[in-house]
Amino acid sequence: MWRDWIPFWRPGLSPQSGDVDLLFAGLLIASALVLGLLFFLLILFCVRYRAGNEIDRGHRTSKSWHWEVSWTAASFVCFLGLFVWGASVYFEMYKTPTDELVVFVVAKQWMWKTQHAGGQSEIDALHLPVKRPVRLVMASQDVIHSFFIPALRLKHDVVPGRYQDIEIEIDRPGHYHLFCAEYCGTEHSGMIGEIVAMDPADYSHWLTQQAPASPLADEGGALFRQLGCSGCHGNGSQVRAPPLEGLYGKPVPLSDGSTVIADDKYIRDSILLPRSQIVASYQPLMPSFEGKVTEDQLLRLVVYIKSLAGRPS
Amino acid sequence: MPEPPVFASQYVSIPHRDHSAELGMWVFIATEILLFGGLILAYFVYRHAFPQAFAEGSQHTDILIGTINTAVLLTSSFLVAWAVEIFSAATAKIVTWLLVGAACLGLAFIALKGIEYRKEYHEHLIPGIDFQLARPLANGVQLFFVFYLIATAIHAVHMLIGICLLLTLAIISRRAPTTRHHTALHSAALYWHFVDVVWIFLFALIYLPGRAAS
Amino acid sequence: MSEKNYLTTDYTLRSWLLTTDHKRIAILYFASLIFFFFIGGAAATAIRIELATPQADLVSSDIYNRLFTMHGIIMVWFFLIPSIPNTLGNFMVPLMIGARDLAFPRLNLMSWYIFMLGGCTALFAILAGGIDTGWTFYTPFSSLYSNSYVIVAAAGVFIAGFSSILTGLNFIVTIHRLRAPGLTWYRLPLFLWSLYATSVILVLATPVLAITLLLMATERFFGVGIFDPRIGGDPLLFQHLFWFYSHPAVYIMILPGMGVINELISCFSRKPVFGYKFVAWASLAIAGVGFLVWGHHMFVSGQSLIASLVFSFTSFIVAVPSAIKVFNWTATLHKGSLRFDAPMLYALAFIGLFTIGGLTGLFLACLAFDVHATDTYFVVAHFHYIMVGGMVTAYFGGLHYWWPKITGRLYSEYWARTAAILIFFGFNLTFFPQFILGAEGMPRRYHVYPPEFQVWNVLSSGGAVILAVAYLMPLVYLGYSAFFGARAPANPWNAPGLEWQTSSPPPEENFATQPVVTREPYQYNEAFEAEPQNA
Amino acid sequence: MTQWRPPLALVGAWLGLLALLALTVALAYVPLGAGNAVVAMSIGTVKAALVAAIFMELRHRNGLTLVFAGAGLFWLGILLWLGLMDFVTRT
Ligand code: HEA
Ligand code: HEA
Ligand code: HEC
Ligand code: CUA
Ligand SMILES: [Cu+2]
Repeated sequence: MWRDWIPFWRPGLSPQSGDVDLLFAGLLIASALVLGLLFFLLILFCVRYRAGNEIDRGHRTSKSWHWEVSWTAASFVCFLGLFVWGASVYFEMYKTPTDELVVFVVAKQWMWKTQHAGGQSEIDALHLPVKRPVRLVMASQDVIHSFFIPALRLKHDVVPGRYQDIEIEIDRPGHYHLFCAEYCGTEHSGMIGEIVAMDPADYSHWLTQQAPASPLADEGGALFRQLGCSGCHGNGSQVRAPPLEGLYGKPVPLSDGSTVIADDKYIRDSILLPRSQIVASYQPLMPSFEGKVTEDQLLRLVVYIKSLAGRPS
Repeated sequence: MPEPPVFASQYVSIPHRDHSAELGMWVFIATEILLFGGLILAYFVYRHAFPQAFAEGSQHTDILIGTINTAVLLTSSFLVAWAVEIFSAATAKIVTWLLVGAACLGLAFIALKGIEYRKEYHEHLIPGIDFQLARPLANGVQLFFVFYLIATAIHAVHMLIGICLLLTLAIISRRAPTTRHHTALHSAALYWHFVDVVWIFLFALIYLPGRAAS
Repeated sequence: MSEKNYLTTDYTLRSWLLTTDHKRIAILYFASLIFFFFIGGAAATAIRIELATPQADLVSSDIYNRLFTMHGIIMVWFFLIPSIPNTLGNFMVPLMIGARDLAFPRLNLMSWYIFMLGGCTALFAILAGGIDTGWTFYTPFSSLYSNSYVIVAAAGVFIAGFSSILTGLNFIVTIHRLRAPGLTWYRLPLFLWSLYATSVILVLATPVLAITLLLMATERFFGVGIFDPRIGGDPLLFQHLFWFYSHPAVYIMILPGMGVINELISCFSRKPVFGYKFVAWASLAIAGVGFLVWGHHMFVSGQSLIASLVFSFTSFIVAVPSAIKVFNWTATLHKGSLRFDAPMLYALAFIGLFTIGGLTGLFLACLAFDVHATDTYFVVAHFHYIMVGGMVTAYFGGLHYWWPKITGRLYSEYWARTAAILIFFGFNLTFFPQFILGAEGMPRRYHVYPPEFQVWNVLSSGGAVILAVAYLMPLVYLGYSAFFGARAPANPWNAPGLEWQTSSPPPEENFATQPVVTREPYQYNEAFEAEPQNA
Repeated sequence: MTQWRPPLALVGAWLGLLALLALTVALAYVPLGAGNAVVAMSIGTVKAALVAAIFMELRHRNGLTLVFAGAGLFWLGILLWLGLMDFVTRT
């Protein structure tokens, strides 16, 4: 494979990372050509036109514009090509994730906490099955971090105050680096972990081996009662609050006339900033839970509300 | 006008010097526009994100003081422009009084602003020191007030600098005003008008939104 | 011979500290910048020594973080941004346009004092315990979490910003208003075009940095503020504001260098710069378009896809004028009569290193590749190639070129060439391996790293030591020449620029009589060479 | 008799500014939906233009000064345009 020809560059491990490698090779070749031409000319001129050398210096090019126009145009066309190439691969990498298999990632100074839908959680490690697209839902507890897997040529910042999701897929089983790539304080360089890609069978086996924590949705349900959400949103409550069954993924009409889809971000915002989007025909009664729930708990609440999606309201 | 050798040797004439000074002042104003520009971007970003909260926050401000202050500032700008226009040895007295008047209006502006800050403090609307708003949209309102306080504080600092400039000029050009004083006054006036323009926009951004709703 | 010049008019300390002579102020800046360069360089050397092994052996992570932060802050704001404009620019602008001084000499002096105040504030922040946010001050780490002297350091940068603004303002007005009779825009040396473009950026971008730092410091001071995610604030807003300044600022850090290169290339190939007008307008184009590309620092931050797309596109556009310049410099060599004095060696090194840095900038502007490369050593290598390989090299080139004019003395050509070559090799050894590290995925700002990256790191650290020695050499031989060097003639390079028409060093009033310009710039033709130049 | 009276243009501009101030405050209370913001900003712009043209004497100035005065605004436009682009097009 051509990728192996670049000595220091280990081949990427997913369809997109192959594309990035190809792009890198393209960029290298383009620059090698430009640099080759430039250095050739520089050396040629330096040797031929050195002061002591008797050589014809007459007939200098005085009109320059056709040269200018041609190299401007040539560079521009090259640049345009590179731009389009880079952008198309970018769109492929950051396309909207499918929802097949979801893993939650919480970043905090200075560790990665990952949680599988079944409730298994890990620290500074992430086990994944190979050849399956996995959606990572990431949140940060404190400052900006960045989730970086060099082998996949993939990276995304994790910014506090919002969810970020990306899709990853690994082709080959193995152990790969996970780095924090955004400077986040003292132990930034210690915020590293390991991605373990496994065959699906091994992965299922691994899942069952993990401490049988109660699944996230159940924990979320417990929190839902504990934090008093059910007092308003439960059946037969005194407060008129919208029922949350069947909510996830549906369009929600808001009091300002607009409509939003009830996705993770919307639910998160509803809990933290309930007044920013008021459901049509309801009063803005819900208190903010900002500062009262951690990112971990938020994740569980979101998962719980998601799990209500199938139920009739 | 009496004219000692007033222009430095890098210039060839008085107009040469004056035009250079004016050009310099305009470059400086361009700089100032971008200084406030950063704040304005922040404002629009959050107004886009929290439209209702910004409308609500605006209603917590005192539009009466805001409007009076705008009028005060416009008037003082007018006085300064007037002073620049009639500047000459013969009118030195009037010019002095015009400048003192403008500076006093500036001080009145600051005083009113202080009253407004005090009021907001008592209403617990100062983020970082005392912000309590149990009501809806608290977060967006808080962002609004962060913007409001920083923007008006920076504006007030500009005002204070301007007031000092005006008073200094009032004192030094009281007698024997020269073309140098005129140039200095002209530059100070440009600055003062610019501060006025900034306020015109701050007024529209801070006091006016959300009035119609209630 | 012993006429009074600007150095000998007066010897008291007072006459230096209260001078309004642009030449003396330039010297004041020289002295201050050397100081800051060595502090920044010492931090860099410490960083490199620490990174020679994968473990933490020299310093703790807290110290390491302070080291690279101070390195970045000092090098960017207290060395590279003022480097060429405030020293060579300050000295040469009035001379090159045939003026007595800058338009606002007292403002110029004030600018130096403000700069020193900012510098001392920053130094105080270091001495008090340092700052560990990275030179980018990203919130909410800087505003709410960092445990260091963020406000003090930010205040230092904030203050220094005003010095930048005043310098820019002064240059703009000077170039507009004080040109000698006959010196039309198209007769201006290209160095001045590039300083003009630089000044535009200084004036229009720096205030945004000021307000951004102010907002950040307020947030830190009050524990709540405009970027605070806990109340719905958006940390990305900080990044937008910061890069609105800092991307144009990288052009502040290269345009003056490009300007110097024009002077050097044409002088040492004895030819006018090829495509003068294109090069001139390319400077302004870089300054203008440079304001449209800042979002390329945020491709993985979570800004919208559309924004990424637009910023990537504009980043490619801004490379076009740079390409124009590189090609024009190369074409200038064609059919010239090339001499390889030390300044020319620097100029040639600049072209090569800048192009490598620029091309890798294109890699980063390429969206998909940036996702992998951002925040790795690839970026570190990219910007050192441009800032150190490009700008610092140009600075040294210009310094050697104008040294006889500034000090009235000649330096040792032998040592100058040796140093130039040593710098070139040390530089490449230091920073080329970092491209490879970055491509392999080593993140930047890492104090300890997985052992597989060690080989390239060791090479880089070795290079850094060579580089440090090489940078010390000019200090020695230039310093020696300033006091004991042979007297320089008025025009040692036989160049046509106005600055060479007056004696070396120039008298306090620059020119005995007001020069009048009748020629196009860079007229190194045979007729000119034949004329005796030191009349 | 020395000329100390303010030129008519100045007085006119001053009165005009005060009138516009009254107008903008009054209009702020008229429910126009999104129109309120547009009206407030437009009147603000007119007021600023008055100050610039008359108090700051831009109407008497040559092209160079106008370019310098416009540059700040133009760059402010860039900042707002590209800065807001991200926030408005986020999904
Ligand atoms: C003087 C400083 C300087 C200069 C001039 C530049 C110039 C350029 N920079 Fe660089 N850059 C920095 C300093 C500089 N940069 C710094 C300090 C950072 C990191 C900040 C941080 O995070 O700490 C950075 C980071 C940085 C990034 C973000 C990386 C990341 O963090 O993810 C990007 C992305 O687009 C980028 C791009 C560019 C481009 C396209 C140019 C262009 O202007 C380059 C144009 C020049 C050329 C292209 C070469 C000549 C052209 C030819 C010979 C034409 C022929 C070519 C072809 C036909 C292909 N730079
Ligand atoms: C603007 C100009 C500039 C300049 C000139 C330099 C010059 C150098 N830089 Fe700098 N660098 C930056 C700007 C600059 N850098 C920025 C902006 C960052 C990012 C910071 C951040 O992440 O926030 C950075 C980051 C940075 C890193 C990455 C740190 C990290 O991410 O963990 C490294 C690592 O190798 C490095 C190395 C060097 C070296 C070896 C030099 C050499 O060229 C320096 C050579 C000069 C000397 C060596 C001076 C001579 C001094 C002596 C001889 C005294 C020696 C004495 C002792 C050691 C006691 N720099
Ligand atoms: C005091 C009563 C009250 C409590 C306690 C409460 N809510 Fe609500 N909630 C409401 C009301 C009223 C609304 C509708 C108005 C609005 O959108 O803000 C609402 C809306 C919501 C929505 C948006 C629903 C939709 O149809 O779009 C979600 C999601 C939600 N709440 C989740 C929670 C969670 C999770 C908790 C506990 C952590 C909680 N709520 C606690 C009263 C409450
Ligand atoms: Cu987390 Cu760096
Ligand atoms: Cu950039």
